[in-house]
Amino acid sequence: MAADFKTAQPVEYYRRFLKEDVRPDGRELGEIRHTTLNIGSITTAEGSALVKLGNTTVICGIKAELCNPTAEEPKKGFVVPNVDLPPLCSPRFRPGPPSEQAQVVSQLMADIIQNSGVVALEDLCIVEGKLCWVLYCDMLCLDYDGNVVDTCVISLLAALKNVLLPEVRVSEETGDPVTDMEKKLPLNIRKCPVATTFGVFDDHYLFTDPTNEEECLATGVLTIVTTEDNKICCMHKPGGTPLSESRLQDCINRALTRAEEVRKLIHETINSVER
Amino acid sequence: MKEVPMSTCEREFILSAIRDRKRIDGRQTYDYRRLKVAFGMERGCCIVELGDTKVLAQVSGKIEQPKKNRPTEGSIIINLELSPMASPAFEPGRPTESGIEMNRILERNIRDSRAVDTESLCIVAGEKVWCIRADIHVLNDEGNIMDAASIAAITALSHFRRPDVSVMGEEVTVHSPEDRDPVPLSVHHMPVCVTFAFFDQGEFLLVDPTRSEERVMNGRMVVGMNMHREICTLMMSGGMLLVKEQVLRCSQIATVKVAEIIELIQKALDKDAQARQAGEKCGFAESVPSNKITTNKKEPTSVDTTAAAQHASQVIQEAGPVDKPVSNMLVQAPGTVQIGEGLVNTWQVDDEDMESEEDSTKKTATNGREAVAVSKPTERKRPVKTVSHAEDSGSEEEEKVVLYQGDVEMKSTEEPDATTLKQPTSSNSDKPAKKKGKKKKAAQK
Amino acid sequence: MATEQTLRSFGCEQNLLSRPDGSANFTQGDTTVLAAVYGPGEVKMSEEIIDKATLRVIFKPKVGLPGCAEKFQERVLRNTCESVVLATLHPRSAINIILQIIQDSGSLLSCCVNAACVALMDAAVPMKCLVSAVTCALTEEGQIVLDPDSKQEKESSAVLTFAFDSRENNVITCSTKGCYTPEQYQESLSACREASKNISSFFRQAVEKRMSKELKVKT
Amino acid sequence: MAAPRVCVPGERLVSTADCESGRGTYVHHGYIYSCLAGYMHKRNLDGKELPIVEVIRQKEDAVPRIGSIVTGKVTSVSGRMCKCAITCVERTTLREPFRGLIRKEDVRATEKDRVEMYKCFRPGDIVLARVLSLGDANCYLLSTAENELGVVLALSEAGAQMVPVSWSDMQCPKTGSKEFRKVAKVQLQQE
Amino acid sequence: MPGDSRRIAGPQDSRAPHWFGRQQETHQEAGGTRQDGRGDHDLRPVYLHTGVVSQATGSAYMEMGQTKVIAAVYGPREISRREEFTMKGRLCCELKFATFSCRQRRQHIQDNQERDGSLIVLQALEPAVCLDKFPKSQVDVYITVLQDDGSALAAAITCAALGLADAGVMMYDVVVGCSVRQCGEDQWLDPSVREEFRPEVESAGDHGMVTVGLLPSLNQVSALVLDGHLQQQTAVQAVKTCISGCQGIYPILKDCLVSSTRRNVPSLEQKSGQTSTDGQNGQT
Repeated sequence: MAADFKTAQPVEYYRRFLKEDVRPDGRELGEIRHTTLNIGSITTAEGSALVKLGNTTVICGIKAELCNPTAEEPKKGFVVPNVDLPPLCSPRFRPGPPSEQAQVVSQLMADIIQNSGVVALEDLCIVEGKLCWVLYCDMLCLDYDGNVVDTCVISLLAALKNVLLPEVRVSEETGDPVTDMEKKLPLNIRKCPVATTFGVFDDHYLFTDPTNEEECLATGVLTIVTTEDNKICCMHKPGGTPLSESRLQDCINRALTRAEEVRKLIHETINSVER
Repeated sequence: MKEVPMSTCEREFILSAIRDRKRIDGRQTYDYRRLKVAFGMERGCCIVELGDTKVLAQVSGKIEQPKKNRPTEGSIIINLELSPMASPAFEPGRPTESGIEMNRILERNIRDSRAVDTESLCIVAGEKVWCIRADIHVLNDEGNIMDAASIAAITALSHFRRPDVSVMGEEVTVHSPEDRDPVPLSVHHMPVCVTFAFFDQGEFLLVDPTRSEERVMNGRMVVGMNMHREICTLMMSGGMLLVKEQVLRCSQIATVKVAEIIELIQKALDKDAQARQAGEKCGFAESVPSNKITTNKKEPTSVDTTAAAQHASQVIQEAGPVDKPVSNMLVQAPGTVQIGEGLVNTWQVDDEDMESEEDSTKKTATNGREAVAVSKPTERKRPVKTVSHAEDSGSEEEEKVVLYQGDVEMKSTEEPDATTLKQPTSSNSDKPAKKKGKKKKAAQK
Repeated sequence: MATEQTLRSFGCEQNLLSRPDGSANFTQGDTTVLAAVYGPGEVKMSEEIIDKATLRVIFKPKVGLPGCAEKFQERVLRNTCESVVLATLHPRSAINIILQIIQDSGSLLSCCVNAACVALMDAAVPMKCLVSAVTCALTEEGQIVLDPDSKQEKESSAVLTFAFDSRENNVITCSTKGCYTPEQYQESLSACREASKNISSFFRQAVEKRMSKELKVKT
Repeated sequence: MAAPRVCVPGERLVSTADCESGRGTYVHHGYIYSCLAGYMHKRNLDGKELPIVEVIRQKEDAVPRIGSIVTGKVTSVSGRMCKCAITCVERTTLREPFRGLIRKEDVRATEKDRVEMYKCFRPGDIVLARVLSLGDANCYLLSTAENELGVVLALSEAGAQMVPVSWSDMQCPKTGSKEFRKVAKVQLQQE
Repeated sequence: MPGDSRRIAGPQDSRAPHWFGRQQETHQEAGGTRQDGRGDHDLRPVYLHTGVVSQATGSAYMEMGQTKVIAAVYGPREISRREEFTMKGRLCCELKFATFSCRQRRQHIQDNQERDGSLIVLQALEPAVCLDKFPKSQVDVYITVLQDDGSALAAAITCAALGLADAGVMMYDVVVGCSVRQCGEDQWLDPSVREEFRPEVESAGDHGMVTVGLLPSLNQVSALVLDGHLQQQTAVQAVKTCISGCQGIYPILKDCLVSSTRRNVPSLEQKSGQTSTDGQNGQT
């Protein structure tokens, strides 16, 4: 009958738990699900990372290709992030063109990359006005159990740190680029943005890292992205419950802490490969 | 959302009125509604009002590669947007039949009649040319979008100025407006559409039909014409038969109307030019009338932000310092690391400021805390923790096997081990179930 | 550091389109946004929600076709409106809000929110409270510039937009570009809150002016 | 008890000579095969000389079958019928709802002609119903024409959960106002 | 992608770096031992796991060497598109290659390989599923190839079947897929991507790829694809090899299923109680 109660009155169901300061999955309000990171497992990609945040799973593969820069910005390369939420990852997505959700998250990723300056587009330029790199960062969600934004950001950052680009020279005689697939160079990662998402329930309870159910029931969500120099590079609160500045400040502090932790995780992971 | 269907009696009324040479808005058969052309702040931006019908046009240009077959010609794109703003019947996304048709007419009328010289848009043959794009948004549909759109399009095109470009050998430099004055497009002639609505199998005709007239008409004819009485487009739709006299009559009327309209456009353009010469402020923001009851204006106001700084610091003070992470790394395999739950603490801080904030939540907040106080014997939390740890070892298992590179032997050894890993999840899930059983009873009480 | 900040002149015109149920034209300096509201009206079967109205925001750029960026804005604006509109009063119906950019000279998002709010009022859609938005820019020196124009935005290191509810002046929506410290965030937040009060008072004036005739009729 | 046998789809279990095929199994060339990955389970049904062999698993695919009891949430009510989203079949909760439909004549067993839909269901109510037939392409036909079937959970205008006071109406604990429903007689057999 | 306003667009055209690299296409040359040192008829190490997608009814993950495939099963759910009443259920398959799954970046939009891949998987699975058990509803199988290191199609078939079994969709039997690459005299079981490589100008003689879907315990072939040109007896030989390969994979799949079933052990009493009630309902 428990299941029935849940399906019949999900909101009431959650209220009961939150009154007790605990969530149906046994977490406390401020508790974040286990974060597992795995890098470099897709050998066909220049860089790859798989992140598991509780059940939510996102795999990010980065393919690097060569192209000509635009006339307006001859010194800049491209970073093209796309988040794919296929029907595989949740019953709420149907086959066909990207859902609104996918488009929104993709755009958020693009903004985060731009605002944080995680990669300087100038670094991707090889020959001014002639040749530059384009990094296709495709984040593929394999299991959609909420808080896909945080998961995507971690996977993106880890994958970028994992990228190795072949050395490119431009041959004098032909002027065509020649790549040396043997010599691989890492990418210069300037900033480490990490996102933390909060949910508001019943216009009162604030909790971190919402699951899919929680996202559906939440009366508002808030995503804060911070960099290692304790700066905020994206504060995204699309509508929902109005929040006072003190609560926002509290969220910011938690976000900073979380970001610290995740950066450690990524660092740790990269070392574990090298050693 | 759907259009409200038209009642039969209204339809009959309009028709009968037309039969005895009357129009419901009191116009004569060949009268146009009041035509107004206003220009925006940017170049190539204008709003055309034809009675209540309202259309916004914006011309923009960017440098692109020319088409292979026309290496020395720039391109002109005309895009008519039947915005959902104009009518509930218009859906966003893919254009409708009529939308495409009208877009075609516009293209024929302006692009195919070579109203704008495309050769002059060439910068470097075969490499760089200007691509001029005219976006026309219908803002309010009260009938005869066609004419309004065509007027807006040509007006915007002749109002537009593109940045000047100079070519030094390989180098192509695009000059900023401060650097060099932008240059206008070379507009050869100004074709404008005039729409005729026909009733009773073409027996009666009207110029510039309103929406209600459009809904009862059984056919329309669009005549695109310029000053020199050259017909640029002629489009008949509605599947009615016309006697050729009618067609001739229409073209005659068109010549007169076109002359009027173009004169008006010219006036407007000149007026705007003078205004810009005199350096007056222009743009729609200025053209908002302040005398109307529906409008309201406020002059620049100053805001005192002295308090901001200290208030901010005060807030941050209250929030207290950022606590350091208590993370426990679990290196599972080269390339796979995992951390457990990060911030383990409840939301005391909030409860504090909840109280300070509003009394309504105060009660819940406080007794929420009491609840915490009583219902937080550590052993209640413990199982959750242990469980979740067990579980993460599980998920870790999964992880490692899922994506640890190659080396399948170890995976297979993992396999039987992996059987343990689902147990915790199940126990985890039925834990709340028990809880809720209790709750359920509570509910029944 | 200057403590006096100026908001550009702003104005609005209500009910300027004949077709929509409500429409408004909001200008901040030269930035102009035209908003139209249809509904509550018939809703598509696929979008029907059984216990409240389906809110839809369509964000139309002036040039080119809408892409991901527009979808993103639409989501932000929709959620913002959802949190003030009393959608539960019109179950199984659709409320469409269309926003057309007429002129972008900075502080576009806040102008969109304000335009939408006025248009909703004009369409007599029931609302919990009003929502008023303010944009501010942070210069390289950390100076706050309220209601920046496009030039100031370009030169700034960060641009923050806040939308506040008119009851407790809490933050409904927050959208930012660029990097900044928490201190700067809080500072701009309280500065924008100050400014937002002017806007909501402006809303009130507009309504009072609009209703003035009707009042006379009543009394 | 001994650890029951685990079997996978296509696994041959027993011959039809010593068992009858039950759920999760099929017969092929005189043998009973499993068509699920699960536990083999033999049951002696009284009045049958042969035991029934079934394959049982935790996750089962639940589709409404004729006669099965389903839980649904009312989505819309019209004069002639009431549409609802089926959320549970028997005890298994569905991941995605099926569409169901209760016609006016299937609401209750007695005085069918006097039924007024609006006095029986409101959108948002949770109802127990029995599947009459698979219905047409998009809806299952449901019936509440039993005492145990009908509205089990409803919210009042005030938003409070109402308590049943008779077979035909429920009362709001907050305001005390009564509302008409086709109330189900809830049997208290919860484990 | 031009014209795709629903994704963040990159530059008009771009080329993969290896395209400029000195062409050292290291593909398996005829004769000679295989790169990973297997015998011609050896399988690569296989790893299978179920229940990887929490949101799905059932799911499975498979690795064959470096080839990584994930499959999720949803349903039985309502038939999405309105159609006439059917007493039989419907099975839908969608095979997708991740954009980063191959050496050459793939596009987001479904291409032909994916389209007929989906069709083949569907044909392989359909005979195995008891469609009559879920009237007028459909089961969706979504398969994504995360990395293609050869015989991805075969892996997709196996993985999908495992997913179906994990979802508890009634099946007459599981399905196992396996491929063989015939290159001249050599016949490679479970080829890697290098071995799948075919030069533009093919030398005379046999050249081709055979993929088989097998219902192992009923020992029936449900799908058979052959591209290239093989002589009749070679073809038959190749199919035989495939079948033996399938039989080689089957026990692993079985073990995986058994262990996953053990993992979520149902409390039998309660279960049987329920089933009995169900049974009665069935009769009424």
